[in-house]
Amino acid sequence: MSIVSWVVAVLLFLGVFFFAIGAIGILRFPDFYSRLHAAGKCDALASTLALVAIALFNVRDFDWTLFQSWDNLRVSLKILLIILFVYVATPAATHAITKAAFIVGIEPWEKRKRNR
Amino acid sequence: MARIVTFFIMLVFWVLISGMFDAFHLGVGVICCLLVAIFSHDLLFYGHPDLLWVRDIFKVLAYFPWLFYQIVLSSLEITYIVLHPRMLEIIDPRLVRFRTRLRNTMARVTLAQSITLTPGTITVNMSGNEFTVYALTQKAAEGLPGEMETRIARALERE
Amino acid sequence: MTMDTVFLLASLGLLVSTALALIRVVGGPTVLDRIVGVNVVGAQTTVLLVLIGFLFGNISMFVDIAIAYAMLNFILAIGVTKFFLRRKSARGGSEET
Amino acid sequence: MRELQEEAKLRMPWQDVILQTSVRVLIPFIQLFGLYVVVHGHYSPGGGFQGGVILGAAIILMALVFGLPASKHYISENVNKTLSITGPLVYCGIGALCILFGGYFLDYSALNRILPLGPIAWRSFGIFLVEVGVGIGVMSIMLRIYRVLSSAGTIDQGL
Repeated sequence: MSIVSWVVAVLLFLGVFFFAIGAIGILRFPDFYSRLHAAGKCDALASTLALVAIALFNVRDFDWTLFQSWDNLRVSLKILLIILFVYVATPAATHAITKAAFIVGIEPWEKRKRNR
Repeated sequence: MARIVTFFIMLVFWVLISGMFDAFHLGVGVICCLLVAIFSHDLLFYGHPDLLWVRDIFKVLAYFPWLFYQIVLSSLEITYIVLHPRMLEIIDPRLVRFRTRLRNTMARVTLAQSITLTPGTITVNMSGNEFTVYALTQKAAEGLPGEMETRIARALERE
Repeated sequence: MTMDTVFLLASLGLLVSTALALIRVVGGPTVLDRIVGVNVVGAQTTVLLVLIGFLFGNISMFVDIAIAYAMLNFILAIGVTKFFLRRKSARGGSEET
Repeated sequence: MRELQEEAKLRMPWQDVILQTSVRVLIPFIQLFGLYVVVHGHYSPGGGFQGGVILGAAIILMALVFGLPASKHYISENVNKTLSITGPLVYCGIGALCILFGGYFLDYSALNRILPLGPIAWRSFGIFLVEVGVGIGVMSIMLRIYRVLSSAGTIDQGL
Protein backbone atom coordinates (compact mmCIF):
# COMPACT_ATOMS: atom_id res chain seq x y z
CA MET A 1 0.00 0.00 0.00
CA SER A 2 1.20 3.48 -0.80
CA ILE A 3 1.66 6.22 1.76
CA VAL A 4 -1.63 7.91 0.81
CA SER A 5 -3.46 4.69 1.53
CA TRP A 6 -1.87 4.46 4.97
CA VAL A 7 -2.85 8.05 5.79
CA VAL A 8 -6.40 7.39 4.57
CA ALA A 9 -6.71 4.21 6.61
CA VAL A 10 -5.41 5.87 9.79
CA LEU A 11 -7.76 8.88 9.41
CA LEU A 12 -10.71 6.62 8.66
CA PHE A 13 -10.17 4.41 11.68
CA LEU A 14 -9.64 7.46 13.90
CA GLY A 15 -13.01 8.72 12.67
CA VAL A 16 -14.69 5.40 13.42
CA PHE A 17 -13.01 5.39 16.84
CA PHE A 18 -14.43 8.83 17.70
CA PHE A 19 -17.86 7.76 16.48
CA ALA A 20 -17.64 4.81 18.85
CA ILE A 21 -16.58 7.19 21.67
CA GLY A 22 -19.65 9.31 20.96
CA ALA A 23 -21.92 6.27 21.05
CA ILE A 24 -20.37 5.00 24.31
CA GLY A 25 -20.62 8.52 25.71
CA ILE A 26 -24.33 8.82 25.19
CA LEU A 27 -24.70 5.47 26.93
CA ARG A 28 -22.48 6.22 29.94
CA PHE A 29 -23.13 9.83 30.89
CA PRO A 30 -25.50 10.30 33.82
CA ASP A 31 -27.92 12.96 32.54
CA PHE A 32 -29.37 14.40 29.39
CA TYR A 33 -27.16 17.50 29.09
CA SER A 34 -23.86 15.69 29.40
CA ARG A 35 -25.07 13.18 26.83
CA LEU A 36 -25.38 16.06 24.41
CA HIS A 37 -21.70 16.86 24.96
CA ALA A 38 -20.72 13.40 23.88
CA ALA A 39 -23.21 13.20 21.05
CA GLY A 40 -22.93 16.35 19.01
CA LYS A 41 -19.26 16.83 19.56
CA CYS A 42 -17.34 13.70 18.94
CA ASP A 43 -19.54 13.50 15.86
CA ALA A 44 -18.21 16.79 14.49
CA LEU A 45 -14.61 15.63 14.78
CA ALA A 46 -15.40 12.07 13.70
CA SER A 47 -17.32 13.06 10.56
CA THR A 48 -14.56 15.49 9.65
CA LEU A 49 -11.84 12.86 9.96
CA ALA A 50 -13.73 10.16 8.09
CA LEU A 51 -14.95 12.42 5.29
CA VAL A 52 -11.53 14.04 4.82
CA ALA A 53 -10.06 10.54 4.54
CA ILE A 54 -12.58 9.59 1.87
CA ALA A 55 -12.06 12.86 -0.04
CA LEU A 56 -8.31 12.31 0.06
CA PHE A 57 -8.65 8.75 -1.21
CA ASN A 58 -10.84 9.95 -4.07
CA VAL A 59 -8.06 12.13 -5.51
CA ARG A 60 -5.22 9.71 -4.77
CA ASP A 61 -3.76 9.59 -8.30
CA PHE A 62 -4.44 13.06 -9.64
CA ASP A 63 -3.47 13.65 -13.27
CA TRP A 64 -4.25 17.14 -14.53
CA THR A 65 -4.49 16.05 -18.18
CA LEU A 66 -7.41 13.67 -17.54
CA PHE A 67 -10.99 14.92 -17.27
CA GLN A 68 -11.77 11.99 -14.98
CA SER A 69 -9.43 13.15 -12.23
CA TRP A 70 -10.85 16.68 -12.38
CA ASP A 71 -14.26 15.10 -11.92
CA ASN A 72 -12.90 13.18 -8.94
CA LEU A 73 -11.62 16.46 -7.51
CA ARG A 74 -15.12 17.91 -7.87
CA VAL A 75 -16.62 14.97 -5.99
CA SER A 76 -14.02 15.45 -3.25
CA LEU A 77 -15.00 19.11 -2.92
CA LYS A 78 -18.59 17.95 -2.65
CA ILE A 79 -17.62 15.69 0.24
CA LEU A 80 -15.94 18.69 1.88
CA LEU A 81 -19.23 20.57 1.43
CA ILE A 82 -20.87 17.93 3.63
CA ILE A 83 -18.33 18.84 6.34
CA LEU A 84 -19.20 22.54 6.04
CA PHE A 85 -22.89 21.68 6.26
CA VAL A 86 -22.28 19.56 9.36
CA TYR A 87 -20.34 22.43 10.96
CA VAL A 88 -23.23 24.84 10.48
CA ALA A 89 -26.13 22.47 11.11
CA THR A 90 -25.00 20.25 14.01
CA PRO A 91 -24.45 23.03 16.58
CA ALA A 92 -27.75 24.63 15.59
CA ALA A 93 -29.63 21.36 16.18
CA THR A 94 -27.77 20.76 19.46
CA HIS A 95 -28.60 24.26 20.61
CA ALA A 96 -32.29 23.79 19.72
CA ILE A 97 -32.48 20.54 21.69
CA THR A 98 -30.68 22.02 24.71
CA LYS A 99 -32.89 25.06 24.79
CA ALA A 100 -36.01 22.92 24.52
CA ALA A 101 -34.82 20.81 27.45
CA PHE A 102 -34.17 23.91 29.55
CA ILE A 103 -37.56 25.40 28.76
CA VAL A 104 -39.33 22.16 29.61
CA GLY A 105 -37.36 22.02 32.83
CA ILE A 106 -35.33 18.82 32.84
CA GLU A 107 -33.08 19.06 35.89
CA PRO A 108 -29.34 18.88 35.25
CA TRP A 109 -27.30 16.32 37.16
CA GLU A 110 -25.16 17.99 39.79
CA LYS A 111 -22.32 16.83 41.90
CA ARG A 112 -23.88 17.33 45.31
CA LYS A 113 -26.93 15.28 44.33
CA ARG A 114 -24.69 12.24 44.36
CA ASN A 115 -23.49 12.89 47.91
CA ARG A 116 -26.96 13.10 49.34
CA MET B 1 -26.39 44.12 -5.50
CA ALA B 2 -27.46 41.39 -3.09
CA ARG B 3 -29.15 39.57 -5.96
CA ILE B 4 -26.02 39.67 -8.13
CA VAL B 5 -23.75 38.43 -5.34
CA THR B 6 -26.20 35.64 -4.47
CA PHE B 7 -26.40 34.68 -8.14
CA PHE B 8 -22.64 34.24 -8.45
CA ILE B 9 -22.33 32.30 -5.18
CA MET B 10 -25.12 30.01 -6.36
CA LEU B 11 -23.48 29.60 -9.77
CA VAL B 12 -20.22 28.44 -8.18
CA PHE B 13 -22.18 26.03 -5.99
CA TRP B 14 -24.10 24.74 -9.03
CA VAL B 15 -20.94 24.04 -11.03
CA LEU B 16 -19.51 22.26 -8.00
CA ILE B 17 -22.47 19.94 -7.49
CA SER B 18 -23.63 19.52 -11.09
CA GLY B 19 -20.64 18.13 -12.96
CA MET B 20 -22.29 18.31 -16.39
CA PHE B 21 -20.99 21.01 -18.66
CA ASP B 22 -23.12 20.71 -21.80
CA ALA B 23 -25.20 23.67 -22.93
CA PHE B 24 -28.54 22.32 -21.73
CA HIS B 25 -27.49 21.68 -18.13
CA LEU B 26 -25.54 24.92 -17.83
CA GLY B 27 -28.52 26.86 -19.19
CA VAL B 28 -30.91 25.21 -16.74
CA GLY B 29 -28.34 25.89 -14.01
CA VAL B 30 -28.29 29.60 -14.81
CA ILE B 31 -32.11 29.66 -14.70
CA CYS B 32 -32.16 27.84 -11.33
CA CYS B 33 -29.54 30.21 -9.88
CA LEU B 34 -31.61 33.17 -11.07
CA LEU B 35 -34.71 31.72 -9.40
CA VAL B 36 -32.90 31.22 -6.08
CA ALA B 37 -31.27 34.66 -6.31
CA ILE B 38 -34.62 36.37 -6.93
CA PHE B 39 -36.54 34.53 -4.21
CA SER B 40 -33.93 34.09 -1.48
CA HIS B 41 -31.39 36.90 -1.73
CA ASP B 42 -32.71 38.57 1.41
CA LEU B 43 -32.18 35.34 3.33
CA LEU B 44 -28.49 35.03 2.58
CA PHE B 45 -27.62 38.65 3.31
CA TYR B 46 -28.96 40.88 6.04
CA GLY B 47 -28.62 44.26 4.41
CA HIS B 48 -26.68 45.45 1.40
CA PRO B 49 -23.44 43.56 0.96
CA ASP B 50 -20.38 45.56 0.04
CA LEU B 51 -17.08 44.49 -1.43
CA LEU B 52 -15.62 43.91 2.03
CA TRP B 53 -17.43 40.60 2.39
CA VAL B 54 -14.86 38.93 0.11
CA ARG B 55 -12.18 39.85 2.63
CA ASP B 56 -14.45 38.60 5.42
CA ILE B 57 -14.84 35.20 3.83
CA PHE B 58 -11.07 34.73 3.67
CA LYS B 59 -10.73 35.82 7.30
CA VAL B 60 -13.37 33.29 8.36
CA LEU B 61 -11.59 30.58 6.36
CA ALA B 62 -8.39 31.50 8.22
CA TYR B 63 -10.31 31.09 11.49
CA PHE B 64 -11.36 27.52 10.69
CA PRO B 65 -8.03 25.70 11.25
CA TRP B 66 -7.70 27.18 14.73
CA LEU B 67 -11.28 26.13 15.51
CA PHE B 68 -10.53 22.63 14.30
CA TYR B 69 -7.43 22.51 16.51
CA GLN B 70 -9.56 23.48 19.51
CA ILE B 71 -12.13 20.83 18.59
CA VAL B 72 -9.41 18.16 18.46
CA LEU B 73 -8.00 19.23 21.85
CA SER B 74 -11.30 19.16 23.66
CA SER B 75 -12.47 16.00 21.89
CA LEU B 76 -9.45 14.23 23.33
CA GLU B 77 -10.45 15.51 26.77
CA ILE B 78 -14.02 14.25 26.31
CA THR B 79 -12.61 10.92 25.16
CA TYR B 80 -10.59 10.70 28.36
CA ILE B 81 -13.68 11.47 30.44
CA VAL B 82 -15.86 8.95 28.60
CA LEU B 83 -13.37 6.13 28.95
CA HIS B 84 -12.51 6.89 32.59
CA PRO B 85 -13.87 4.19 34.94
CA ARG B 86 -14.94 6.66 37.66
CA MET B 87 -16.40 9.24 35.34
CA LEU B 88 -18.83 10.74 37.83
CA GLU B 89 -16.00 12.06 39.99
CA ILE B 90 -14.37 13.98 37.17
CA ILE B 91 -17.30 15.79 35.62
CA ASP B 92 -18.76 18.80 37.36
CA PRO B 93 -21.52 20.31 35.20
CA ARG B 94 -22.35 23.95 35.73
CA LEU B 95 -24.01 26.94 34.12
CA VAL B 96 -21.81 29.88 33.21
CA ARG B 97 -22.95 33.36 32.24
CA PHE B 98 -20.83 35.98 30.58
CA ARG B 99 -21.23 39.08 28.46
CA THR B 100 -19.56 39.43 25.12
CA ARG B 101 -18.19 42.60 23.58
CA LEU B 102 -19.02 41.56 20.01
CA ARG B 103 -21.58 43.89 18.44
CA ASN B 104 -22.23 42.25 15.10
CA THR B 105 -25.06 39.68 15.08
CA MET B 106 -23.16 37.44 12.68
CA ALA B 107 -20.09 37.52 14.93
CA ARG B 108 -22.20 36.70 17.99
CA VAL B 109 -23.84 33.77 16.24
CA THR B 110 -20.43 32.54 15.09
CA LEU B 111 -19.21 32.69 18.68
CA ALA B 112 -22.25 30.76 19.90
CA GLN B 113 -21.85 28.11 17.21
CA SER B 114 -18.13 27.77 17.94
CA ILE B 115 -18.81 27.34 21.65
CA THR B 116 -21.35 24.63 20.89
CA LEU B 117 -19.04 22.96 18.40
CA THR B 118 -16.20 22.76 20.90
CA PRO B 119 -16.75 19.71 23.10
CA GLY B 120 -17.42 20.34 26.76
CA THR B 121 -19.49 23.48 26.33
CA ILE B 122 -22.97 24.14 24.93
CA THR B 123 -24.59 27.51 24.37
CA VAL B 124 -27.97 27.33 26.07
CA ASN B 125 -29.25 30.82 25.45
CA MET B 126 -28.16 34.02 23.81
CA SER B 127 -30.17 37.13 24.58
CA GLY B 128 -28.61 40.40 23.54
CA ASN B 129 -24.96 40.23 24.51
CA GLU B 130 -25.44 37.80 27.38
CA PHE B 131 -24.52 34.18 26.84
CA THR B 132 -25.57 31.27 29.03
CA VAL B 133 -23.23 28.33 28.58
CA TYR B 134 -23.51 24.85 30.02
CA ALA B 135 -20.03 23.50 30.71
CA LEU B 136 -19.15 19.90 31.51
CA THR B 137 -16.02 20.43 33.60
CA GLN B 138 -14.60 23.25 35.63
CA LYS B 139 -11.66 23.57 33.29
CA ALA B 140 -13.95 24.06 30.29
CA ALA B 141 -15.98 26.62 32.22
CA GLU B 142 -12.94 28.70 33.11
CA GLY B 143 -11.73 28.90 29.53
CA LEU B 144 -14.72 30.96 28.38
CA PRO B 145 -14.89 33.05 26.23
CA GLY B 146 -11.16 33.53 26.09
CA GLU B 147 -9.16 33.48 22.92
CA MET B 148 -12.11 32.44 20.77
CA GLU B 149 -13.79 35.80 21.21
CA THR B 150 -10.61 37.68 20.28
CA ARG B 151 -10.16 35.67 17.13
CA ILE B 152 -13.78 36.09 16.05
CA ALA B 153 -13.56 39.81 16.72
CA ARG B 154 -10.51 39.92 14.48
CA ALA B 155 -12.30 37.96 11.75
CA LEU B 156 -15.82 39.36 11.68
CA GLU B 157 -15.99 42.71 13.45
CA ARG B 158 -15.35 45.68 11.25
CA GLU B 159 -14.88 49.18 12.52
CA MET C 1 -4.89 -5.94 2.50
CA THR C 2 -6.53 -3.79 -0.13
CA MET C 3 -8.35 -0.55 0.38
CA ASP C 4 -11.70 -2.29 -0.08
CA THR C 5 -11.04 -4.34 3.04
CA VAL C 6 -10.23 -1.17 4.96
CA PHE C 7 -13.49 0.43 3.90
CA LEU C 8 -15.42 -2.72 4.73
CA LEU C 9 -13.89 -2.88 8.22
CA ALA C 10 -14.62 0.81 8.80
CA SER C 11 -18.24 0.29 7.73
CA LEU C 12 -18.58 -2.62 10.13
CA GLY C 13 -17.17 -0.51 12.96
CA LEU C 14 -19.63 2.23 12.14
CA LEU C 15 -22.47 -0.26 12.20
CA VAL C 16 -21.44 -1.45 15.66
CA SER C 17 -21.43 2.10 17.03
CA THR C 18 -24.80 2.72 15.34
CA ALA C 19 -26.14 -0.26 17.25
CA LEU C 20 -24.76 1.24 20.49
CA ALA C 21 -26.50 4.53 19.75
CA LEU C 22 -29.73 2.68 18.97
CA ILE C 23 -29.79 1.38 22.56
CA ARG C 24 -30.20 4.98 23.70
CA VAL C 25 -32.91 5.57 21.09
CA VAL C 26 -34.91 2.55 22.26
CA GLY C 27 -34.41 2.91 26.00
CA GLY C 28 -33.94 6.64 26.51
CA PRO C 29 -35.73 7.89 29.61
CA THR C 30 -37.10 11.05 27.95
CA VAL C 31 -38.15 12.00 24.44
CA LEU C 32 -35.21 14.39 24.09
CA ASP C 33 -32.76 11.54 24.81
CA ARG C 34 -34.25 9.71 21.87
CA ILE C 35 -33.84 12.78 19.66
CA VAL C 36 -30.15 12.96 20.60
CA GLY C 37 -29.76 9.28 19.76
CA VAL C 38 -31.43 9.74 16.39
CA ASN C 39 -29.12 12.67 15.66
CA VAL C 40 -26.05 10.55 16.35
CA VAL C 41 -27.41 7.74 14.17
CA GLY C 42 -28.00 10.28 11.41
CA ALA C 43 -24.42 11.58 11.54
CA GLN C 44 -23.09 8.03 11.39
CA THR C 45 -25.37 7.15 8.49
CA THR C 46 -24.10 10.14 6.49
CA VAL C 47 -20.55 8.81 6.66
CA LEU C 48 -21.75 5.25 6.10
CA LEU C 49 -23.51 6.26 2.87
CA VAL C 50 -20.30 7.73 1.44
CA LEU C 51 -18.41 4.57 2.41
CA ILE C 52 -21.05 2.43 0.70
CA GLY C 53 -20.60 4.60 -2.37
CA PHE C 54 -16.92 3.62 -2.44
CA LEU C 55 -17.69 -0.05 -1.94
CA PHE C 56 -20.17 0.00 -4.83
CA GLY C 57 -17.84 2.05 -7.03
CA ASN C 58 -20.45 4.77 -7.57
CA ILE C 59 -19.25 7.58 -5.34
CA SER C 60 -20.78 10.58 -7.16
CA MET C 61 -24.27 9.12 -6.76
CA PHE C 62 -24.01 8.29 -3.06
CA VAL C 63 -22.58 11.71 -2.17
CA ASP C 64 -25.84 13.27 -3.34
CA ILE C 65 -27.80 10.86 -1.17
CA ALA C 66 -25.54 11.65 1.78
CA ILE C 67 -26.08 15.42 1.39
CA ALA C 68 -29.84 14.97 1.19
CA TYR C 69 -29.76 12.71 4.24
CA ALA C 70 -27.76 15.23 6.27
CA MET C 71 -30.23 17.99 5.35
CA LEU C 72 -33.29 15.94 6.24
CA ASN C 73 -31.65 14.86 9.52
CA PHE C 74 -31.17 18.51 10.50
CA ILE C 75 -34.76 19.41 9.58
CA LEU C 76 -36.01 16.37 11.51
CA ALA C 77 -34.16 17.39 14.68
CA ILE C 78 -35.59 20.91 14.62
CA GLY C 79 -39.09 19.75 13.69
CA VAL C 80 -39.30 17.14 16.44
CA THR C 81 -37.97 19.64 18.98
CA LYS C 82 -40.60 22.22 18.04
CA PHE C 83 -43.33 19.59 18.16
CA PHE C 84 -42.17 18.50 21.60
CA LEU C 85 -42.09 22.09 22.87
CA ARG C 86 -45.57 22.79 21.57
CA ARG C 87 -46.98 19.66 23.19
CA LYS C 88 -45.35 20.60 26.48
CA SER C 89 -46.65 24.16 26.48
CA ALA C 90 -50.14 22.99 25.55
CA ARG C 91 -50.28 20.75 28.62
CA GLY C 92 -48.82 23.28 31.01
CA GLY C 93 -45.25 22.06 30.80
CA SER C 94 -45.03 20.42 34.21
CA GLU C 95 -45.57 16.72 33.63
CA GLU C 96 -42.81 14.18 33.38
CA THR C 97 -42.30 12.41 30.07
CA MET D 1 -32.11 28.12 35.89
CA ARG D 2 -35.61 29.14 36.91
CA GLU D 3 -35.14 32.69 35.69
CA LEU D 4 -33.80 31.35 32.42
CA GLN D 5 -36.97 29.31 31.98
CA GLU D 6 -39.18 32.28 32.71
CA GLU D 7 -37.20 34.46 30.34
CA ALA D 8 -37.34 31.89 27.59
CA LYS D 9 -41.09 31.45 28.03
CA LEU D 10 -41.64 35.18 27.88
CA ARG D 11 -39.65 35.62 24.73
CA MET D 12 -41.49 33.03 22.61
CA PRO D 13 -39.13 30.03 22.64
CA TRP D 14 -39.23 29.56 18.89
CA GLN D 15 -37.76 32.98 18.17
CA ASP D 16 -34.11 32.07 18.46
CA VAL D 17 -31.38 34.22 16.91
CA ILE D 18 -28.77 31.47 16.59
CA LEU D 19 -31.16 29.09 14.86
CA GLN D 20 -32.55 31.82 12.62
CA THR D 21 -29.17 33.00 11.40
CA SER D 22 -27.92 29.47 10.66
CA VAL D 23 -31.10 28.60 8.80
CA ARG D 24 -30.96 31.85 6.83
CA VAL D 25 -27.55 30.92 5.49
CA LEU D 26 -28.55 27.34 4.76
CA ILE D 27 -31.90 27.78 2.98
CA PRO D 28 -30.65 29.08 -0.43
CA PHE D 29 -28.21 26.19 -0.69
CA ILE D 30 -30.90 23.66 0.21
CA GLN D 31 -33.17 25.16 -2.45
CA LEU D 32 -30.46 25.01 -5.10
CA PHE D 33 -29.73 21.41 -4.16
CA GLY D 34 -33.41 20.58 -4.56
CA LEU D 35 -33.45 22.20 -8.00
CA TYR D 36 -30.31 20.21 -8.89
CA VAL D 37 -32.02 16.98 -7.89
CA VAL D 38 -35.03 17.88 -10.04
CA VAL D 39 -32.95 18.81 -13.09
CA HIS D 40 -30.54 15.87 -12.98
CA GLY D 41 -33.27 13.32 -12.44
CA HIS D 42 -32.43 11.24 -15.47
CA TYR D 43 -28.66 10.97 -14.78
CA SER D 44 -28.30 10.65 -11.02
CA PRO D 45 -30.57 9.50 -8.18
CA GLY D 46 -33.65 11.54 -7.56
CA GLY D 47 -36.03 13.19 -9.93
CA GLY D 48 -39.16 15.22 -9.63
CA PHE D 49 -40.57 13.74 -6.45
CA GLN D 50 -37.37 13.75 -4.40
CA GLY D 51 -36.35 17.21 -5.53
CA GLY D 52 -39.83 18.49 -4.74
CA VAL D 53 -39.57 17.03 -1.25
CA ILE D 54 -36.25 18.82 -0.66
CA LEU D 55 -37.65 22.10 -2.00
CA GLY D 56 -40.70 21.75 0.22
CA ALA D 57 -38.51 20.85 3.21
CA ALA D 58 -36.57 24.10 2.77
CA ILE D 59 -39.76 26.14 3.14
CA ILE D 60 -41.01 23.91 5.97
CA LEU D 61 -37.69 24.62 7.71
CA MET D 62 -38.33 28.32 7.28
CA ALA D 63 -41.83 27.91 8.68
CA LEU D 64 -40.43 25.98 11.67
CA VAL D 65 -37.75 28.50 12.57
CA PHE D 66 -39.25 31.85 11.61
CA GLY D 67 -42.88 30.98 12.33
CA LEU D 68 -45.66 30.18 9.89
CA PRO D 69 -46.59 33.83 9.09
CA ALA D 70 -43.07 34.45 7.75
CA SER D 71 -43.36 31.49 5.41
CA LYS D 72 -46.74 32.81 4.30
CA HIS D 73 -44.98 36.05 3.48
CA TYR D 74 -42.50 34.06 1.39
CA ILE D 75 -45.08 31.92 -0.45
CA SER D 76 -48.65 33.01 0.20
CA GLU D 77 -51.57 30.61 0.31
CA ASN D 78 -52.93 31.77 -3.05
CA VAL D 79 -49.59 31.31 -4.80
CA ASN D 80 -49.30 27.90 -3.17
CA LYS D 81 -52.73 26.87 -4.44
CA THR D 82 -51.84 28.07 -7.93
CA LEU D 83 -48.57 26.12 -7.84
CA SER D 84 -50.26 22.94 -6.64
CA ILE D 85 -52.60 23.20 -9.63
CA THR D 86 -49.82 24.10 -12.06
CA GLY D 87 -47.72 21.03 -11.27
CA PRO D 88 -50.20 18.31 -12.27
CA LEU D 89 -51.39 20.53 -15.12
CA VAL D 90 -47.88 20.60 -16.63
CA TYR D 91 -47.66 16.81 -16.27
CA CYS D 92 -51.05 16.10 -17.84
CA GLY D 93 -50.62 18.88 -20.39
CA ILE D 94 -47.44 17.33 -21.79
CA GLY D 95 -49.17 13.96 -21.95
CA ALA D 96 -52.24 15.41 -23.65
CA LEU D 97 -50.06 17.33 -26.09
CA CYS D 98 -48.51 14.03 -27.13
CA ILE D 99 -51.98 12.63 -27.85
CA LEU D 100 -52.86 15.80 -29.73
CA PHE D 101 -49.90 15.37 -32.07
CA GLY D 102 -50.68 11.79 -32.88
CA GLY D 103 -48.81 9.69 -30.31
CA TYR D 104 -49.77 7.86 -27.12
CA PHE D 105 -50.10 9.48 -23.68
CA LEU D 106 -46.59 10.67 -22.63
CA ASP D 107 -45.09 9.42 -25.90
CA TYR D 108 -42.67 12.32 -26.19
CA SER D 109 -41.35 11.50 -29.64
CA ALA D 110 -44.67 12.70 -31.07
CA LEU D 111 -43.73 16.22 -29.93
CA ASN D 112 -41.17 16.22 -32.72
CA ARG D 113 -43.82 17.77 -34.95
CA ILE D 114 -43.87 21.00 -32.92
CA LEU D 115 -40.17 21.67 -33.20
CA PRO D 116 -38.00 19.24 -35.16
CA LEU D 117 -35.19 18.39 -32.74
CA GLY D 118 -35.27 14.66 -33.38
CA PRO D 119 -37.28 12.11 -31.37
CA ILE D 120 -34.43 11.16 -29.02
CA ALA D 121 -33.79 14.76 -27.93
CA TRP D 122 -37.52 15.20 -27.44
CA ARG D 123 -37.73 12.10 -25.25
CA SER D 124 -35.03 13.48 -22.95
CA PHE D 125 -36.54 16.96 -22.94
CA GLY D 126 -40.06 15.64 -22.38
CA ILE D 127 -38.98 13.68 -19.30
CA PHE D 128 -37.32 16.85 -18.01
CA LEU D 129 -40.53 18.88 -18.46
CA VAL D 130 -42.64 16.23 -16.75
CA GLU D 131 -40.21 16.13 -13.83
CA VAL D 132 -40.39 19.90 -13.42
CA GLY D 133 -44.18 19.55 -13.21
CA VAL D 134 -43.95 16.79 -10.63
CA GLY D 135 -41.43 18.81 -8.61
CA ILE D 136 -43.67 21.88 -8.47
CA GLY D 137 -46.69 19.79 -7.49
CA VAL D 138 -44.90 17.84 -4.76
CA MET D 139 -43.33 20.98 -3.30
CA SER D 140 -46.58 22.89 -2.96
CA ILE D 141 -48.55 19.93 -1.67
CA MET D 142 -45.88 19.10 0.95
CA LEU D 143 -46.04 22.69 2.12
CA ARG D 144 -49.83 22.63 2.14
CA ILE D 145 -49.94 19.40 4.18
CA TYR D 146 -47.50 20.85 6.72
CA ARG D 147 -49.47 24.06 7.05
CA VAL D 148 -52.83 22.39 7.50
CA LEU D 149 -51.60 19.70 9.90
CA SER D 150 -49.43 21.94 12.08
CA SER D 151 -52.13 24.56 12.62
CA ALA D 152 -55.14 22.20 12.86
CA GLY D 153 -56.79 23.57 9.75
CA THR D 154 -56.61 27.27 10.58
CA ILE D 155 -53.50 28.43 8.77
CA ASP D 156 -52.38 31.10 11.20
CA GLN D 157 -49.79 29.83 13.69
CA GLY D 158 -47.69 26.75 13.10
CA LEU D 159 -45.59 24.63 15.42
